Amino acid sequence: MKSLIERVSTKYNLQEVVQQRDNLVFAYVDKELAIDMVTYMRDYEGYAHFTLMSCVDWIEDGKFQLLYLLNNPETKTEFGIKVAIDRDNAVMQSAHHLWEQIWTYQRELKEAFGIDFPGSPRVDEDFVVEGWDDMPHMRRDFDTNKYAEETYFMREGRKSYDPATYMREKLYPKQPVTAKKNKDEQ
Amino acid sequence: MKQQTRNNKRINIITMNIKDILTPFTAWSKVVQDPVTIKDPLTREAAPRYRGFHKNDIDMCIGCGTCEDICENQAIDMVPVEGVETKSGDSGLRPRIDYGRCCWCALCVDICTTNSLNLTNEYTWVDADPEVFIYTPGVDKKSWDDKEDGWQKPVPNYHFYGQKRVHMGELHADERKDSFIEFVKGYSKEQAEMEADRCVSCGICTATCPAHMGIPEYIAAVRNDDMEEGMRILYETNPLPEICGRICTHKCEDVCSVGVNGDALSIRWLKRYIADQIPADVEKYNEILYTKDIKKNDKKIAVIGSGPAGLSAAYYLGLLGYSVTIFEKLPEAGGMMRYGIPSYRLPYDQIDKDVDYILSIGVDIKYNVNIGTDITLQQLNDDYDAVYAGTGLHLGRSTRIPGSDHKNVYQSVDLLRDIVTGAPVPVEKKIVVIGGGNVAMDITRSMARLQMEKYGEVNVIATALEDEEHMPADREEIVEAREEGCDVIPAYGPQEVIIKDDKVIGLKVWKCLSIFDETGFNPKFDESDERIFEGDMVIESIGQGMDLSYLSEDIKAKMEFGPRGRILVNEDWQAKGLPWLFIGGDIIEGPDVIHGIANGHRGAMSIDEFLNQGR
Amino acid sequence: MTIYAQLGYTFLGLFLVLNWGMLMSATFRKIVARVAGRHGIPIYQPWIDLVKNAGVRTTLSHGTMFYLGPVFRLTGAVGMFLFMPALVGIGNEHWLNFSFQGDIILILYFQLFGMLGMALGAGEGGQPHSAIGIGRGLAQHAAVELPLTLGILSLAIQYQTLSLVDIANAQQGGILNWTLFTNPVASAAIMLAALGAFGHSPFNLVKAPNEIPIGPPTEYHGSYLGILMSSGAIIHVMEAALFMNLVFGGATSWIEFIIKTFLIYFYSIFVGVVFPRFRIEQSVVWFFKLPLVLGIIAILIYSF
Amino acid sequence: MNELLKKAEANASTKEEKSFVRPEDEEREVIAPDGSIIKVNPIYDYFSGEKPSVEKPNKGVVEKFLNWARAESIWVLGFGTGCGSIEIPPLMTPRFDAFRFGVQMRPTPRQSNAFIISGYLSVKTLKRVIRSYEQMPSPKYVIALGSCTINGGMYYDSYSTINRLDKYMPVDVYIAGCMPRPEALLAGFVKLKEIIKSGKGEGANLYAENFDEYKANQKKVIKDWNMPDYNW
Amino acid sequence: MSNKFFQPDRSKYPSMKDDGTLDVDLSSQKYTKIWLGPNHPGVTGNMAVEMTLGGDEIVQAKTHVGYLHRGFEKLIERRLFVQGFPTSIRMCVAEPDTNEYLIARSTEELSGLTDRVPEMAEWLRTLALEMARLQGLLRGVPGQAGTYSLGIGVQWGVYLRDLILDRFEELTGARVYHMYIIPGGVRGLLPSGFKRRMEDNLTDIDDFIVRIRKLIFHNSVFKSRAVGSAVIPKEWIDKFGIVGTNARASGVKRDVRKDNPYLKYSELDFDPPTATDGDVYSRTWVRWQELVQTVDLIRQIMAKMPEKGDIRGDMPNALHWKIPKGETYVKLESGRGEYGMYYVTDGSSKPRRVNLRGPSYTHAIAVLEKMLINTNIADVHATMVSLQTCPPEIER
Repeated sequence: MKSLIERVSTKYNLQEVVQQRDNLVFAYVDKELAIDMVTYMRDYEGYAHFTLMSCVDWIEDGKFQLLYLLNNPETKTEFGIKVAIDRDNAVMQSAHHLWEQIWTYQRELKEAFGIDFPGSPRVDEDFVVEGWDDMPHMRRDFDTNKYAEETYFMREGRKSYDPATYMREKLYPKQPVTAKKNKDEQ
Repeated sequence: MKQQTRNNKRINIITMNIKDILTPFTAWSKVVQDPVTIKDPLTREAAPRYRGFHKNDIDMCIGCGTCEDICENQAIDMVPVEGVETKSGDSGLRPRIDYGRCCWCALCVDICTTNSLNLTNEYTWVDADPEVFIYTPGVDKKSWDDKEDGWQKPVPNYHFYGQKRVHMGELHADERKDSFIEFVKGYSKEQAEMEADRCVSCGICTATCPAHMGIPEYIAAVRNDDMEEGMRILYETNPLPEICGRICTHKCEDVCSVGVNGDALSIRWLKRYIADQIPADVEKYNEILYTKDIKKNDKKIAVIGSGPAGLSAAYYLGLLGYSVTIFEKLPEAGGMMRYGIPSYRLPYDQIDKDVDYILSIGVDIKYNVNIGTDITLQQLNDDYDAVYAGTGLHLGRSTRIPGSDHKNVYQSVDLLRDIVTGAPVPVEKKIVVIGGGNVAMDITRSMARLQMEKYGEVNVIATALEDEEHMPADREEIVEAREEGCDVIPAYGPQEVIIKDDKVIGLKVWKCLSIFDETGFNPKFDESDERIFEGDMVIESIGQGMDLSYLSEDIKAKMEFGPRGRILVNEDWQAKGLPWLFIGGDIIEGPDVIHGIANGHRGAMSIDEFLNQGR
Repeated sequence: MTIYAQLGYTFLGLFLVLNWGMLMSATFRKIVARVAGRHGIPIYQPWIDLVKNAGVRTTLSHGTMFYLGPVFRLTGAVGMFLFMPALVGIGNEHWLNFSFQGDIILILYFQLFGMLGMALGAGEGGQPHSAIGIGRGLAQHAAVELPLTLGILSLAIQYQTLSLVDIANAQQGGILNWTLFTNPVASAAIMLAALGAFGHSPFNLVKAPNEIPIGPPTEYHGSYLGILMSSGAIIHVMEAALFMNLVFGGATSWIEFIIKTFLIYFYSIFVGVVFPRFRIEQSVVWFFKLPLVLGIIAILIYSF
Repeated sequence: MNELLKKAEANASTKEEKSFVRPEDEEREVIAPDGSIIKVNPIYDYFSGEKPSVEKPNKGVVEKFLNWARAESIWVLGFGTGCGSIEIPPLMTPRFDAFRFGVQMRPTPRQSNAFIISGYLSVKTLKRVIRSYEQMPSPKYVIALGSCTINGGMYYDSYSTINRLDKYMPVDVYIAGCMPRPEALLAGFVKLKEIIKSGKGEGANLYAENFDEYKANQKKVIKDWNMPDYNW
Repeated sequence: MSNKFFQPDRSKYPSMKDDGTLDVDLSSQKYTKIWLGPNHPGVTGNMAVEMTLGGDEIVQAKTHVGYLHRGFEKLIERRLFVQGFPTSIRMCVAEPDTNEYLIARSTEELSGLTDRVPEMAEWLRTLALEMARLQGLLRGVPGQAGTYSLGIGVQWGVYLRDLILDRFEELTGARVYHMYIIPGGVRGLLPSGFKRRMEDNLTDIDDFIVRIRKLIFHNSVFKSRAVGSAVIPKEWIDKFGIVGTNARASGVKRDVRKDNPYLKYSELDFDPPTATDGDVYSRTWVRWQELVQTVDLIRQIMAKMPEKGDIRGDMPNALHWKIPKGETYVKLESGRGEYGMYYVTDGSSKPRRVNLRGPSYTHAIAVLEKMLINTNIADVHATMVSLQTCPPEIER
């Protein structure tokens, strides 16, 4: 594993290489080199089994983190190739030609995160939701609770009391708060 | 069977043979077997551990709402129910469960602090009306309320929060019993975070705390390692965190919901931890607490006494912009905290740390001023807009048993004060202490230390009317006293100080059977069980009285007094009859630092209200 | 016997056959349930289902033929009964219904008639699943018909008649007179074809709920379905009666009728429970193999 | 609505062909429970092709007898809408053997009279469920399984699942549990039988009577009303 | 059974273009389109296959999922680490415990508390996972014959599965959604008498195993349907990312339990069965062997596991558990194949991203769509079941 990391690191200028377990490595690669590296890993390093393509929304950094998780059936190791792509202009080169199932992942990511993969088959078709007109539902800034409350009907007649607040109202309604007041003023 | 798997022999499937036509018919052999169907599935009992419908023992439940917090489906509401009163240690709320949300994961049962919430193994509830599926277990009667079987908290060693309190480092008894150095070491960061992690953030304690401190909030600050925020939360209700963090009577810990089935959270130590993390630097304090420049108003307040009540009142009045002057009889601030509590429990520099900050926000203090003699109360009334009196209980109370007027019979408050001021303290070889309260333990352990210094051995007997369980002193005080070599003998009532040749030689005690009856305080003794505790001096520590000498007669005449000389105040802590005089602290609530602080805070607010009435 | 008396007997017979058919199907569902290890439906369930279906309020139609489909099916069933001798032998003349010379051809025609009617009706329903089912059903029927007809032809040559009554009567007088023993090859062809005619597994792709829900009756509901159910019950008994008359010596009393039809029907269940179903082209091929060959041999034996 | 329909609509509105539409099929506005106004276009929106009509029950003994038969012959549509459907196989197999209770599965909605909503319904499934429900002949009954149908259950905050089933179709029986055991389901059938026998199982007529309200609710959540060319 | 006579020349059938569209002109009236599902008794779970038919044969198939979409991954992002596991178990109802294990293990690994999970809990987790596999196989193996309408085996199998569910109920407190494997350990010890009752059930299952072999694998009609049907060639395995029994039936021995042993699998004696043909029959046969093996494994586990022990290690307070930033991918071998979870934390008390990788994701879409082309519609259901598609794990 170590020699592999060294070999690939220099070749593809990997950043933030994290060896999570003996058989699992995650590393960032530049967006331009990603598909190249995935191909290289498949063809020359024996990472022939494509396990997973996923995405994490790092909304604070304005980035989507794409993950290509490859598996080497011989050495029984996994290599997670991560790519940071811009959140505002989320386009990524399609990899559907490498494995037969990747277009499904790309179709899902298009729907769930709004990342476009030009050229990927059926990428614009609905995948799991139908007639979705809100922002892509897996983005962090999509508030599912709010959406559900606005869209669906909740059963009425529920009200909860916070024990501490309730006891305050019941037992010592005149509790003074000075420091808070002071803090607010400043 | 196994062999077949191992060999992985592939049966020949291509040739279609007669066997392949005939073997399937073996299935027909089943036709002669009895059906395996459950005869009456509608009454079938589920497994003993099955997670069925909820039941709740509402008497055991304290309404902490932890179940609501852990529920990932927001299925649980805490609602008030009839017949359950809101009181200290019980929010009066009970969980109401929405079966339109519940997923029967039983996390609520697993985290339930009192083990009152359980699941039965009843599972059938069918109704045409969807509205009925919201119910309060234990209150709304259900057919499964009496079922025994069902999901209970798993055993062994399955907890959602730590059951064991993080051990507080202390000096060993041998190390500490000969010195007045603080023996409780305080938590380290890891320990504090671990202890804070046990909190379930229910907030039951807040109501019980006399000062209503935001306990879950500051514990959360410990968890998040945000000491400055923690400090701000502390100072919202308590301007003496260092002191309280050490000697608070922590009534909160008695009602801690974590403590119902485990060790209560060490709320006090966590408070101390927060305060300890901020260095003794008033600048820093002012910065953290945003008290650098407080807008002053033109009103002046006098505060009598710099005990917890007085300091607290002064601080909060100061925050509101009043010019506050504290008048202190003794040479240093702190009152009973400094002069009544031995420094192995509360070091003086910690008192100074809190006091210095309070003074730094613009509170003035005048030492060695004795109201009544140096300046009269009436004068204060004339010079100031209002007066706050937190004068405390500085007089010892006597048992008035035969021989108690002997010169070798002392009052604990006097001795404790002498120890602090450096006045000579008589230390005999054998000492008997009467009393089972915290002060009694303080004097017991202080005397033990002095004995250790003087004689190299400890020989103190502390005796109390109450039996072991009911002794008013904190449990750990008694334990620590014993560790240090003191003899704590509960359930004996003093009858006579035995005097021989004008010297005290011991204390005669009878076994105490009961203390209270329907008429009130009226102890019953077993005279046959008589013991004599040998001692060269006897210290009485059965309670303190107030010194009201600063009240002149005409002022006293205007005020109202209750039974046993208690000053009566209204709900705003105004003395009845004297609207400008606000009274708080031990003289109202009895000896307790946190009550004093709460009184001071509320007194300050009342003064603010009183003075702003016209506006 | 007057025509009215005959009509009376025929209707009584029809009533008996209908109820027997429903009871039989319930019994078999219970037997199959027992193989599975359970109790199965209550024995009276088919009647309740029938009443329930009659009580369904919504009636949707997709056109005249949609109405007529179940009617055709029922006509087919009743037609089979009308020309099928229920009981044969001396003293049972009044249970011969309207059978006459050459009734086998008529019965085979009615068998197909019901199916065709169903096909037309279901086709009108516009359900592609129905259409697929019809295609499969007719294909399989054609495949079944061939060995069956050859077998019957062999019997016709053997007994020199196309009258079912005559064939059945010729088998009276001992078990060894049954065609089963006198003409085993033709019997084998007929009985193998019978598997297909009953439409149980492995030849039930027509109504396979797993592959297409659920073939021709997909769109039928309520009273239509009730009619289909009752005609199904009659048809099952009649098919069994046909094979009984052809191969197993007919019946001389209702008890015998019941026992024999039951056993013949049971035979198809017995196979069906333990075998999965063929794909349609597999089942066609299957009928074109062994049963067809047997049918041809049976013809050849009696032709020369 | 797909592009073609939109185009067709646009064309239709330019010409005066709209007058050919039957009055009850004309586009109209209905008021949703939350006060908002929703446009309903029956031709595109009502899956069953037309508005269902109330079908009055018979009177007296006849209806009682029919109700008894309906209660003893519950044909359930084999549409596993959610996780609860995993408990249907045990129900129909040796252990619980619901056949004893007159319960049978039917593969097509046309032949079923009971619909088991086995838990949560995603909006995508809801659309199919409504269509199936509308295809079922009256009288029809709905059994709702588990928390999800009552008030959203585990998925109360999911953007994809509805919370209250009774807003979208009439429900006869609710069974508490997540998921309910087969025994509870059998108890549900027993309860349903009681309801049917007492003549209260008139969900189909309820649906027809309050059709506009139900449609408005359905329309609120189902954005894409274009139905693929399903045929079942 | 050779049907060469009925095998038409398929070279002129339309094929899929690169962009996924079909070279089929539907308006030419030569093709019909029918849907299999979602309301369909033959569909596994609730999904749909849109089929374009040329006669009785499929020229194009499209899998439609999302009918069971609940947005789990979004929901778990809103839940505390402990709250996640009741939600996660509902991701796939066929073998629910696998989800729990993944989420528990990911949480433990990222918070660095893996060592605190007690030995006993590890054994119990292994037992729960194997029981889950067993109950899945008891449905799955006869279920394959059930797709060809051989219902008897299914009835037996579901009954026996119910017995295993009874054991689950005893052990975990629930029939299907066990919510047993919690981050930090498990939620209960074996009740007394459990092993004996389990052994009784296993004996019944032994009998069932023999019966089902006679009923299915020595059944001429089953063979004629299953042999040579829906073949996965060996070269597809990597190309499509096929795992589990589907890969093993094609002769590629991949089993996470052996390749990357987790829990107690390294202490158990087993060898994943394989076959070579990759058709429906081989897959069913491999699964049958796995059934035998699982029964054996459960016996081994019960013999080797300690009698007593802690069930859960000391974990941070469930209400305030925070996990530092990190990511991991944890996998296990479910009955359907490699089942993994990509888990990202960001230092807060809730996970940042949870992505479940179910084998059906590949099997039910890419593989199924490819495989269905040129099959008879009668075989669609069997193909689907033989790939063990489980729609909830596709759409989550």
